[in-house]
Amino acid sequence: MTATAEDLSFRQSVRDWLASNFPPALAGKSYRATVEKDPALASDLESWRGRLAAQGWGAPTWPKKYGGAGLSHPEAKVIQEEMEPLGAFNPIPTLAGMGVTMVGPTMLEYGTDDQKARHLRGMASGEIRWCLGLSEPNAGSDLASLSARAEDKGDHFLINGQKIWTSGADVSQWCGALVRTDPSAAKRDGISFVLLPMDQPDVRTRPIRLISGVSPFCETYFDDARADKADLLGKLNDGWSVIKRLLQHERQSQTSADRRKLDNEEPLPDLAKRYVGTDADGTLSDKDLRARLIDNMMADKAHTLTVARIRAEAQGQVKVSAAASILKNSATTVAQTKAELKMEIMGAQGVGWEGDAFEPDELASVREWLFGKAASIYGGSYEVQYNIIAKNILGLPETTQKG
Amino acid sequence: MTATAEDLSFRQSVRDWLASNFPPALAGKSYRATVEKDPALASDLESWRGRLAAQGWGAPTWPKKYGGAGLSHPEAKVIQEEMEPLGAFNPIPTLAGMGVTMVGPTMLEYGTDDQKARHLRGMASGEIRWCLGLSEPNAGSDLASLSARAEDKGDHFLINGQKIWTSGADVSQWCGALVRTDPSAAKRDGISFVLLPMDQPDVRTRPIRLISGVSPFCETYFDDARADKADLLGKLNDGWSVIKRLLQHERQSQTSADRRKLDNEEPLPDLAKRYVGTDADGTLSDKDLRARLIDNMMADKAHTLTVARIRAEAQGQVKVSAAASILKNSATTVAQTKAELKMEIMGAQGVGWEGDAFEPDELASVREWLFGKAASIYGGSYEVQYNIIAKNILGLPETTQKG
Amino acid sequence: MAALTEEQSIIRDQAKAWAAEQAPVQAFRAMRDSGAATGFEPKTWSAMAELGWTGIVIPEAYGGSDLGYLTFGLVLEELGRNLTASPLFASGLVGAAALVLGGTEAQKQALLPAIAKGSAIATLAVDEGPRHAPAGTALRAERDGSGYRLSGEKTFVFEGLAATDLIVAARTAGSPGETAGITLFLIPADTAGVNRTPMQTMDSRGYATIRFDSVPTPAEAVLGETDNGFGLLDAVLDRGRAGLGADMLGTAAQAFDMTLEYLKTRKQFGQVIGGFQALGHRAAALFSGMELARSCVEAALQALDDDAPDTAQLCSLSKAKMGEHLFQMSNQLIQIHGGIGMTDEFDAGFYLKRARVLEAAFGNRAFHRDRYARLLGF
Amino acid sequence: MAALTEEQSIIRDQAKAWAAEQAPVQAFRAMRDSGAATGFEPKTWSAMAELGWTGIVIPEAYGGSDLGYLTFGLVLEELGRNLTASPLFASGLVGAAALVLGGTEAQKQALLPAIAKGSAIATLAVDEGPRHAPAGTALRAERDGSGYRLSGEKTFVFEGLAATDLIVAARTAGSPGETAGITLFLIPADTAGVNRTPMQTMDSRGYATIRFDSVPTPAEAVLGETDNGFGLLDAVLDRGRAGLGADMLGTAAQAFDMTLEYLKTRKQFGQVIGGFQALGHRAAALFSGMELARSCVEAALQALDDDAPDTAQLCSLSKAKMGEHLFQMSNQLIQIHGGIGMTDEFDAGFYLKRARVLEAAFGNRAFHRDRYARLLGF
Repeated sequence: MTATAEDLSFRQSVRDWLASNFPPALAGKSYRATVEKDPALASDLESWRGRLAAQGWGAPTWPKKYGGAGLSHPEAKVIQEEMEPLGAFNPIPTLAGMGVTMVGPTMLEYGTDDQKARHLRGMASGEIRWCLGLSEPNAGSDLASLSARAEDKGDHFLINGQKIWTSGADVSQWCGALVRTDPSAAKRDGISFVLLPMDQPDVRTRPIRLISGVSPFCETYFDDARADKADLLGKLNDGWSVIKRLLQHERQSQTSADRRKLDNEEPLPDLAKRYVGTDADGTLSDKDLRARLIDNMMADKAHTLTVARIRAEAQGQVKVSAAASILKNSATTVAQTKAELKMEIMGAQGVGWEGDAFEPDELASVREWLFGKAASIYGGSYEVQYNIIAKNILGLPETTQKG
Repeated sequence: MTATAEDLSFRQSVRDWLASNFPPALAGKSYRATVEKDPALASDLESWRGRLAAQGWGAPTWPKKYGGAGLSHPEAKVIQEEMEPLGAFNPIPTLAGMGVTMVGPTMLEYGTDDQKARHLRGMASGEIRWCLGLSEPNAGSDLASLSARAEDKGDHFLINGQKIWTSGADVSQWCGALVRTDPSAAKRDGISFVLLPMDQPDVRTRPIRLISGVSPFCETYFDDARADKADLLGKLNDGWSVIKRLLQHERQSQTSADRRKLDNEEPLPDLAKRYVGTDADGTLSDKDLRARLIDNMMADKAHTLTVARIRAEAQGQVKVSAAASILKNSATTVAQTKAELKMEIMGAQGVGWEGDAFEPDELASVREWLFGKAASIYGGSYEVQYNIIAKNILGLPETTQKG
Repeated sequence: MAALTEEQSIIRDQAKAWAAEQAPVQAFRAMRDSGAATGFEPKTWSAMAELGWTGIVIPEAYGGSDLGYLTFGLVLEELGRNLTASPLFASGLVGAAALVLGGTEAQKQALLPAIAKGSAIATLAVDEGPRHAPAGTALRAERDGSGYRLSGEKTFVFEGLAATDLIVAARTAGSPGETAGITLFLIPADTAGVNRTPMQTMDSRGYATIRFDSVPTPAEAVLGETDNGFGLLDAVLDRGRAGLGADMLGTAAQAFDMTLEYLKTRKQFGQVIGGFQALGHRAAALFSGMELARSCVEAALQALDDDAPDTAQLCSLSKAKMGEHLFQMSNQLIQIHGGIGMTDEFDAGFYLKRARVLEAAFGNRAFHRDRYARLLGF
Repeated sequence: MAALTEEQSIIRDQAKAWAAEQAPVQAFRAMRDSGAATGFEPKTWSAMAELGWTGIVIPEAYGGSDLGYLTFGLVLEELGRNLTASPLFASGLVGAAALVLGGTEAQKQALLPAIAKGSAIATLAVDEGPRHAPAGTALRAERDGSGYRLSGEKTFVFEGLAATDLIVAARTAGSPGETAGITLFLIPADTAGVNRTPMQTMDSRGYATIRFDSVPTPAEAVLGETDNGFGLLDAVLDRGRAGLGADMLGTAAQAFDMTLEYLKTRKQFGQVIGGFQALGHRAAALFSGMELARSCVEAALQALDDDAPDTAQLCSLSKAKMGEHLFQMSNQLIQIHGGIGMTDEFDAGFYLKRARVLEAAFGNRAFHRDRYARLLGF
C-alpha cells in the first residue's frame, strides 16, 4: 500500500499537533510510570489528558458527537505511530478502565442513543472509569452459569449477587454487569447486561491479594443494588450476545496490549550474558538455556510476524478476526515462557520476594512472572481458546457442552 | 531379598543344564538373526528348541502337564538371567507367535481342561504358531465395535468378516478371533472369543505393506470359516472379559519386549560423536542436539528405573499392575524419540531407503523409525492409554463413551 | 496467507489447479512405483517450464519473469501439497539464484535462459558429510595452469542425477571450518572426472553423491569471487532455505487438511474422533503452529524480495519454525490416522518421509536455531 | 514408592501423620504471615529433633540412627507435601553428611551429636553468584600463620541466618573454574568477620548471603583434604541434590493431589472438569511424569545408601527429572485451578514459589543435564 497525498497531509497534521501539545516532561513515560513513580508530573498528565480529550483522540475512532474524532482505524494508527518517536502516549484508555477498550465499543453497537449520549463522552475523556462484573466465584470459564440476579422493579432492576475479578472496582464510577434476568430460561438465554453506578451503599468491593501480591482485582458484592432500566445494554435476556461481542473486544485489546514492550526492558540475550556469561566465541555458556532461549525468541518473532500478517491481510482494516483466538494462546505462551526463562537466567537472584538482597529489577521479574500466570486463565483460558479454535475455526464438534 | 540355599541350588542346576544343552554355535544370536541371516544354523536351532521344550522351559511357568515346567516367576527369571552370560535365548515364544505370550496365559485362566490339553503343549513346544484376529478395518481403538460375526451352527460356529493387523496370519496354524455372537446385545455384551485353525479354504490372508516396507501383518478374511464349539474360549458372549485379560498380557509382554536391546546396538552418544563430532572438551559439538539427546537418555533411564521399581514393589511376584499403562506410553515415547534422534544424528545419511549410498545400519534405522510409529497406535494407542490412566487409576470420568 | 498482488494470486491459483489435475500425489506414487531414477517425470517438468515457473526469479533480460521469491514460494507451497516431484526448486530457485547473484554476464547469458526454458538443470553441490556445514567445505580446487582441478566428494545433491550444470562449493584457500577460502565453480555436469551415484532416499527423489576426480576447471568457471565465495554461497543457501520453507509449508498444510478431514469423518466409540477434546485441542495446536510457521515462511520470502537487512535471520527462522511444525504435523498425521496411516496404500507415509528429508536439507532445526542466535549475537 | 523395610514404613507413616497434624501448610502460612526472619518455627524444629530425624544419616556412635538417605528422603517427601519449614535438610542432611564424609574425629565429636540433638545447625556455603557453579569457587582462604583468613562472599545459603556452624567452600589454590585448589572449612557462624544478611525469598525460608571479611580460621577448621576438597564438596552436594529431589517429590505429589481433587469436584459447563478429555489426559501425563520422577528420586537415595558407582549420575538424574516434573506440575497446579489458584488465600501459590526456589538450588535442570552427559562422557 502506498501512501496518498491525503494520508501524508493527515500524518503531518498529527505530527504538528503533537509537537505543540504533548508535554515534553512526559516523554518516554507511561501512564503507570507517571502516576505511580512521579506524582510531580500529575498536572502535566492532567493537562495532556484534557488536550487529547478535546481533540477526540482518547478514542479517536469513535464518532465526534460521542467524544471521539471520527477517524478511520488507519488514521488512528497514524496517531499511535506519530506518538512513538516523541515518547508520547494516550493515557485515556487506562484512565477509563474498561470503558474505552471494551464497554464503549460494545455500546456503540448495542447501546441506545440515550446510553451513548450519557456514557461515551465520560469514557472518551478518561474522566469516568468503568469496571466489569462478569465472572463469579463458581463460574470460572463457564461464564453462562452465573447466578447474580436482577429483579424487575418497574423502572429499575434490583441486583443481588457476587462478582469476582472486577478489575478496578474499588476505583471505578460505573460497572457493566452480567446478571440473570430470567432464571427459568436455558443457561444462556436468561442473561442481561446492565450498567450501574458503583457509588451506591449496596455495592461493596474487596481487593483480592494475588500470589504476586497486591492486585487491581476485587470481589464485588451487590446487595439490593440498583440499575436503571434505561441502562440495560442490548435487549432483555439477550446479554449473551452482548458479552460475546464484548469479549471479542477484550481479546483484541489483549493481543495488542500484551505485546507492548515494557519501559527499557533489557533483551533476554543481554540479560543472559550478564548473569550466565559467554564462551570464547561469544555464545552463551549455558547451551541448554541458550537452546530454550532461542526457541522462545523464535516463537516471539513468529507471533509478531503473525500479528503483522493478519493486519496486512485485513489490508489495514481492523476486523475482529477469528485468528485472534490463535494469538491469545501464542502471546501467552511466549510471555509466560519468557518470564520463566528470566527467572532461570537470574538463578539465585531470581527467587526474591522483597528486601535489599535483590535488585529492584529482579524482584519485579518475580512479581511479573507470578502475575503473568493469570494470562492463560482470564479473558478466555488457554483451554477455552483451544475449544474455540477447534469448534469455530476447524469446525470440529463442541466438546464442552452436551445437548 | 537375600538368596536362600534352595535358590542357589536351583540356579546352579539351571547353569549346569544350559552348559550341557545350549549349542555354542547359537551364542549371541537371536531367533531372528539365526533364521534370517544364517540358515546353516537351522538344525542347531531346531535341536535347541526341542531340548528346551522337553525341559518345559519354552513356557517355564506353565504347569508341567501342559508343556511347561511348573516354575515360579522368580525361578523363570533365573533361567533368563543364566542364559544371558552364555548368549543363549528362548526361541519358543517367537515360534509360537501369539501363543506363549498371549493366548496361552489367557487360556490358562479361561480355558476348559480339554482346550488346555489340546492347545497348550503345541504353544509351549514352539511347534504351533498362533495369530490373533482382533482389530477390524473400521474399528481401530474401538475394538468393541467389531462386526465379524459367528453364527451358531450346532456343533460349530460359521464365521464371516474381515480382520486386520493379524500378525503372522500367513504363517500361523491357529487363530484366536474376537467375533460377534449376539448382534442384538449392547456393543461389548455380544462378543465371544473363538479359536480356529487357519488351514481352511475359507480363510484367506493378504500381507500388508507398511510405510516401512514389508511387514508381518496381514488382512485376514473369513468367508464361512468354521470354529468348533469346543474351541469357544470363555463363556458365550463374554469375550470382552477374555480380551481384556489378553490385552493386559499383551501390554506386559510389550513393556518388557520393547526394552530389549537390539544386537550390538551402538549407544546414541557414540553414534552422535561419530556423525556430529565433539568439541575440545569432549562434549558433542551440536549442543542443541546434545540437550535433546540428554533428555531422551534421562527419560530412558527414568523408564528403566520405573520398571525396576514396580518389580521391586511387587516383591518379585509378577503381577499385572495398573502401572503397566504408564509404561506403555513411556516406553513408546522414549523409543520413538530415540529413533527420531538417530535419524537427526545421521543427517543426510539418515534419509535413505535402499541402495549402496547408505550403510546397512543407516537404512535399518530408517525402517525401524518408520515401523516404530506403530508403537503408539497398536496395543492400546497413546490416547487410549491416557484414557485408561485417567479413568482407572486417577478415577476421573470416562471420556470416550457416553451412557 | 500474505496479502498478495493480483498477479501472485493468479499464479497461486494456477499452481493449485495444475498440481491437483496434472501432478497430484497419485502421480508421485506412480513415479515412485516406477522406480524412476531421476525422481521426477520429464513431462511434469516440461509442463512447469511452459507455465513459466522456472523463470520466476530470473530477470526478464535472461528469459525470466522476475516475479520474485514470494511468488516462487506460492508455487512451491502448492507443489509441496501434492508432493509434486521436479527440479523446480533445485534449478529454478537455487541454481538460478546462484547465477543471478554471482554470475558473470557470460555465465548468465549462457545458462539463465536455458534454466528458464527448463532445458538446463543447474544444482548446488555443497554438503560433503552427513550434516550441513557450508563452512566445512573441504573439496579442493587446486591451481592448474590458468585453471583449477577439483577433487573431493559432494553428497545430498538435489537432482544430482538429472542436473546438466553443477555449482560446486570448493576450497581454494584456508582450512575446512573457515568461511574464508571458499570459491564457487560452475561446471557442466558431464565434465570428465565427475562421477555421480544415486542416493535412493525415502522420499524417492533424485539426489546424488558426486565424486570429483581431479576435474579440470577453467578460470572462467569461477562463480563470484575467488576465495571469498562464502557470502554468495550463504546468500544462495538462504534462498534455498526460504524455498524449502515454502515446500514444507505445503507439505504440512496438506497433512493438516488430511488430518482434519479424518477427524471429522472417522468414528470411534460412537462419535467422530474430532469430538474428543484431546484430539480437538491437538488439532487446534497444530493449526496454531501452522499459522505461526506460515508467517515465518512468508516473511523470509518477502525479505528476499525486499532485500531486507534481517533476511538471513528470517531465513533461518523460517527453516527452523517450519521444521518444528512439520515435525509435529507429520508425526500426528500418522498418529491420528492410526493403523491406516501406517500402511503404504495410504499417502500419509509419503508426507512423513518427505518431511524428514526436507528437514535434513540445507541445515536442520538445530543448525538454524544456532545460526539465528549467532546472527543475533549470543 | 520403593519397596520399604518395616522400619522405613514406620518412619514414613510417622512423618506423614506428624506433618499433617503438627506442621501442615496452614502452619507454613502462619509462619510466613508472621514474617519470622529465620524462616521456621523453633518448636517445629525441636519436635523434629525429638522424633530423631536430625540423626538419620549420623552414625550411632555420634548420637544418630544411621538409617540412611532413602529413609531421610521419605521424611523430606512428607515434609515437602506440607511445605514444613525447618533446617532439617540443611543441617540434618547436608551439614551432617559433610561431617560424616569429611570430618576429623575431633570435628565429628564436636558437632555431630549436637546436630543430632538439633542444638547445632550446620549449613553449607558454596554458591557465590546467581548460578550454582561449585568449581567456580572464588572465596579466598589465604595462609595466615598456621591458619587461614577467609575473604569473599557466599549467597543462597540455606538456613544461613539460624546456622550455628558454616561449612565454607574456599579456594586455597588454583583459579575459579578449576576443581583443584578447593578446600572446605568448618567454622562457627559467630566467628568475627562473618556478616550475614537475610535473603527474603519468595518461599519465605531463611536463606542468607554471607560476607567473609578476613575471617580468622585455624588449620583444624579444614574439613577433608586441603586443596583437594572438590570431591568431598561434590559428594556432599550430591547428598543435598538427592534430598532436594525428595523434598520436590513431596511438593509435586501434594500439588498433584490438590489438582486431582479439584478435577473431581470443580464443575464447569455442567460436568466435573476432570471429565474433559484434554484435562484428563493432562492429569494422566502429570501422573506419569510423577511416577517416572519418583523412580529417579528413590534410585538416587538408594544409590547413596548402597555407595553405588553411578551415584553421581543418579543424583543429577534425580534433580533434573524431578525439576522437570515439578516445573510442569506447579504450573498446571495454577492453570487447572484457574482464578482461585491465582489468589494468595489459596495455597497453590506457595507450591509454585517453593518449586522455583528448589529448582534454583544445588544446580538447576540445565546444570544437571549437562553434568549427567559429562559423567557419561559426551
